[in-house]
Amino acid sequence: MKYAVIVFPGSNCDIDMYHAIEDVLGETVEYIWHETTSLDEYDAILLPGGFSYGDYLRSGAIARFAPIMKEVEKAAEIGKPILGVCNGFQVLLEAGLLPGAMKKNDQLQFICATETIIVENNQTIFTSEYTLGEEIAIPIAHGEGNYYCDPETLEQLKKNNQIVFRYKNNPNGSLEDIAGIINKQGNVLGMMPHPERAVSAILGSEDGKRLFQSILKHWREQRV
Amino acid sequence: MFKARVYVTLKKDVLDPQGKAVKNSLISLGYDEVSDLRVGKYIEVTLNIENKEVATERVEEMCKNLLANTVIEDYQFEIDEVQS
Amino acid sequence: MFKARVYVTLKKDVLDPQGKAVKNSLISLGYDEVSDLRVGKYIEVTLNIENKEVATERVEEMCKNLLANTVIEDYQFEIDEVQS
Amino acid sequence: MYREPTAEEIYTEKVYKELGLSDQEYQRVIQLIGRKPNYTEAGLFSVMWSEHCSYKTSKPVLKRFPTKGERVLQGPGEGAGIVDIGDQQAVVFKIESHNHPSAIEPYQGAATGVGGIIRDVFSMGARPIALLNSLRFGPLEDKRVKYLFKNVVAGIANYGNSMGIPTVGGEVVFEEAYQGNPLVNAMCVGLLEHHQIKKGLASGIGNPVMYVGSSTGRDGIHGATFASVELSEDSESKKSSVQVGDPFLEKLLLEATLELLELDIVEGIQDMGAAGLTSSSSEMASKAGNGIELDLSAVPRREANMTPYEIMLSESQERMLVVVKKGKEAEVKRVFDKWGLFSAVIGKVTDDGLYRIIDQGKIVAEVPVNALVDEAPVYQMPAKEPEYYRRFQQIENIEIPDLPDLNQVFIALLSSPNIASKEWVYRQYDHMVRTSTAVAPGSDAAVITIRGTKKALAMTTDGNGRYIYLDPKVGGAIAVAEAARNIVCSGAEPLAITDGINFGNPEKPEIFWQFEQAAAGISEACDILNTPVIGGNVSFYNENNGKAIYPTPIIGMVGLISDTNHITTQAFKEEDDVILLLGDTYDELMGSEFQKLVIEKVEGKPPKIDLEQEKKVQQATLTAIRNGLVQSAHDISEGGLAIALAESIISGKLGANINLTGELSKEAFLFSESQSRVLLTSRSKDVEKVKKITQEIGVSCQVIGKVSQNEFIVEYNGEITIKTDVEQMKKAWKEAIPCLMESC
Ligand SMILES: Nc1ncnc2c1ncn2[C@@H]1O[C@H](COP(=O)(O)OP(=O)(O)O)[C@@H](O)[C@H]1O
Ligand SMILES: [Mg+2]
Repeated sequence: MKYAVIVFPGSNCDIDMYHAIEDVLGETVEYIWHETTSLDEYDAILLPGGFSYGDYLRSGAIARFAPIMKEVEKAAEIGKPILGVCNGFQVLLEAGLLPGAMKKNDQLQFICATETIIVENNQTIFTSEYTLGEEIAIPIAHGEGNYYCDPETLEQLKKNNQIVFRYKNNPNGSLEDIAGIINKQGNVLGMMPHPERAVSAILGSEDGKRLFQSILKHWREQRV
Repeated sequence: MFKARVYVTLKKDVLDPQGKAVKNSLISLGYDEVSDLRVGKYIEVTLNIENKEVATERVEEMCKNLLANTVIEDYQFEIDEVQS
Repeated sequence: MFKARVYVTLKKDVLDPQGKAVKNSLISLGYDEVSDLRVGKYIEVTLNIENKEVATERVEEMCKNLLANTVIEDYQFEIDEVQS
Repeated sequence: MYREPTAEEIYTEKVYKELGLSDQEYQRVIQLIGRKPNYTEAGLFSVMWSEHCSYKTSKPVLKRFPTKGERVLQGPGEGAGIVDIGDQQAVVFKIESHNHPSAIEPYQGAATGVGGIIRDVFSMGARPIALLNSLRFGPLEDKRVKYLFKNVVAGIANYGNSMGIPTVGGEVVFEEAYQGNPLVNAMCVGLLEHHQIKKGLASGIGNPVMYVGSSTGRDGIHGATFASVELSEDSESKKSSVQVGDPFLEKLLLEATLELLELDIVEGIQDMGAAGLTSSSSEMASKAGNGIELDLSAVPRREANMTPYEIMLSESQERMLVVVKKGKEAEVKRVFDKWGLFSAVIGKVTDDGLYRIIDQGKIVAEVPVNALVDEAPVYQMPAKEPEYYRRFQQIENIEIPDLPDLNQVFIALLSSPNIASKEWVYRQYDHMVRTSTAVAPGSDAAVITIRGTKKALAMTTDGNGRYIYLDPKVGGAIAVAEAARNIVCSGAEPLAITDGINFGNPEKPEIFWQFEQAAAGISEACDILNTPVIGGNVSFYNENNGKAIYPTPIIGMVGLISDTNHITTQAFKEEDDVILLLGDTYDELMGSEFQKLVIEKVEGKPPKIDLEQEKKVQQATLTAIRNGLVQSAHDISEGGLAIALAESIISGKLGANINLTGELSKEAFLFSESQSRVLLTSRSKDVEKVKKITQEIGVSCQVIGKVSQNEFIVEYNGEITIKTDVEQMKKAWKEAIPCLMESC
């Protein structure tokens, strides 16, 4: 399976994402510069964390206009797995590939800590290796992770089982403790916690591994 | 040349964490009279355009596309001619 | 009740990285006409005060003490009576 | 429009004084260049001869530091020092202060301090892998202090977080002495392969000099001079000195620079830090023994009508100067274009030894390079033992008031801001990005693994201004010893240090004495502990309205862990593990947190230090760790044994039962800050083995108790002196700083 890690100017978890794929899955992974104009070769697209374009104005606001985003949209449409983590999630929101928006954390501070995340939906291509309601330890590191959407959207999210992860102890004021959501089609996941930072015991947690393994498993099953 | 003064604010029904924090610190500094406070963005854009209507249209577009995220924010602007 | 609209901007000679990034982004989106762009803060304060002069004085103080960082920022405001 | 004074006016109206040059220095300039300098030239000399750039008062003392060692690949004198760590890899690190800018504008001051030290590290060719910082403020109850603290931390956080470099450690101290003059020191650690090492050399006659990065504005003009005077009421009016950082741009500059260095076309590179274009270009020329010619018309700028003086002295951030092989200019441009950054040929290397500035076709400055860089005056300042020191040396002990409830004292100590958890701070730092952080903030030293190897690096900053104030020589030695102890407790072998020297006005003999003494203490400790000084920074004039800060040299140390299996933290690991105390405890409460809390005074003598003994304790600790006999290790420092135990308990989410008899008073037993002590825990089966190691090395080792579930009980000479529930301890320790900040 071939993974693309999108690199925007200011991305900084691109390396971590790359190594997570390489170390956990041993699959092919490549960095893709934001000016690239095709993603046809890749089976899954990963939007890493960081501060794309300095996160100036709003996180992800400028990055969503990068040339590569047209390709990401295309890939989303044809059903390729797309994972946006942290800044990647913010870009997906700004691009309208996922509903809602991010506000500054309630405390108005950047927060870096390992949080307990509850798996709310294990029927997705990203979470099949978890059990429903499982509590996993995944780090967060963001200043604008306070998820917001209007009441109708929230209704929809719930109805379609699109809320994939929630915080056990809401660290940032997110609406309904939301930590990660998926699109209706089920192939675009955005999450603030960093699974790529939880892939080995020496880093303090291995709970992020299974997210990547789920993607690979799905891909293999599809090809049988 | 025109200069647009753009104000971007969170929509009314969206809680404003920054506004709340600033309001609280003002109150703790003794400004009890503050009954409401909202924090938004103020953007000054200078445009190399000669025609006011065109300038207005362009700023409107910029707001929709980039300057405001209309999922949670509202925007307003004023536009005036300036000397280059 | 009065409502003050406060604009806080970086002083002229202070670098505005945010403004620069937004300007570059607008230009690359095809808005070549943007010749300058600065990003500041916009704050709406509602005050439970009946007298305009007092309200003005208080807002002036708030700006100096908290709303603006006068080492690098300038501020301006307008103040109007509103219905409570 | 403003008209620059002429050379004659500079002379008759003593304009040079406003620029920071003394009468003598001005005369010396005339002698060196054979005429009166024009305004631009006077500006060049004033910044290059400022203390910040020339080290004119500190040089004679700094020369005495031990700077050599088998592993040292680059000592002081470059952007950062470099130490070999085997396998053709090396670690690069340096510390730098940004005190005065942070006092004026804490957010930007701290942010640009971080930006500057990162550039120092990647200008050596290294990939920055970690950041640390060492902060000093007045008491946290003060409103202005809260403002400074909050914004300094936010500024550091934002810059490091945006860059994607984890901020993994540091220290924060609150003390009256820093009320008007906070200290903000930032340290950066980088990693490279030997062949990637780059230096700041303008070599190769005729080679182009290129400017890369951000554009030049009027910000921070004369920052280097500003850093070389005392803060006063009047400092607020020097507001134009504030520089604004753009971490996004620096991230691009980092990536572009490392990409450029891969191409092997760069002869030399240096960051434009203090005194911007002037210092980088003249130092690069001086180090290579060449001349340099710059044409300012090509300098990318942000503002119109800038004069040569302004361009040369601007301290706009995120800029670098590169000398490349002739003919390779286009390759440089290609790389920087890709990252959306400026690059421009602004001059060339010459063979005439002159520093020549051209603007609009005219020569606007022309002086010998070495006059500017190497001929700065050096002052041997007078030193005088301060009166307070003599008085303090007479004090033999502190008078302890009757304290019926030591439990209460203990809890109060835990919640005093200097000891309380600093989580409020490091929660705001992304300390995990780059996924190499094996030990995050909250233990003795942070540990960063090195991808693809079994190695890891431990790093820390330490410096107790109180001890150094009481006795600068002893305090200086303790700073190094404590840093090394923190490194060793993490399972690492100390490699080298970088020193951040923060003192008052060195023209005052008492201050200069403090500096000399502290440096002597540092030197001695570095010698004995085999940790050479590979670089550092001097910040003098840390005074507010005539009152100096505590003398505060900060030691930044890096150690090498040969096998990640040896990584050790302070957290207790398992119930029933045996708690061992290495080293001896004396009645040493002077200068302690206990003294400050209970007697509200700082006086007397600091704890003593026997460096040979220190070395043995460290050797014993490291040997035990490397033999796999240690579950947790923690150095005993501020707050003494009771606090060290509490920290291990809280981080391990366990408890402890301590039971001991001894000669000391119970206060001294619990809170003495005696040096050269380490707290270890081992599985009971390993205790004898640890004892054997300590015996062979000649270090005392006492079993003092056991790890338990959720209570902390200390029984001393048959009396229960401390008994608390761990939750209560944790609450006091964790909530103290957030509470002060949110005034709850
Ligand atoms: N300014 C800071 N930035 C990052 N980490 C910090 C800071 N201040 C303290 N810490 C972390 O908190 C922990 C405790 O600090 P400290 O009490 O100074 O440790 P020690 O006495 O062992 O040097 C350490 O891990 C340290 O790195
Ligand atoms: Mg320690």
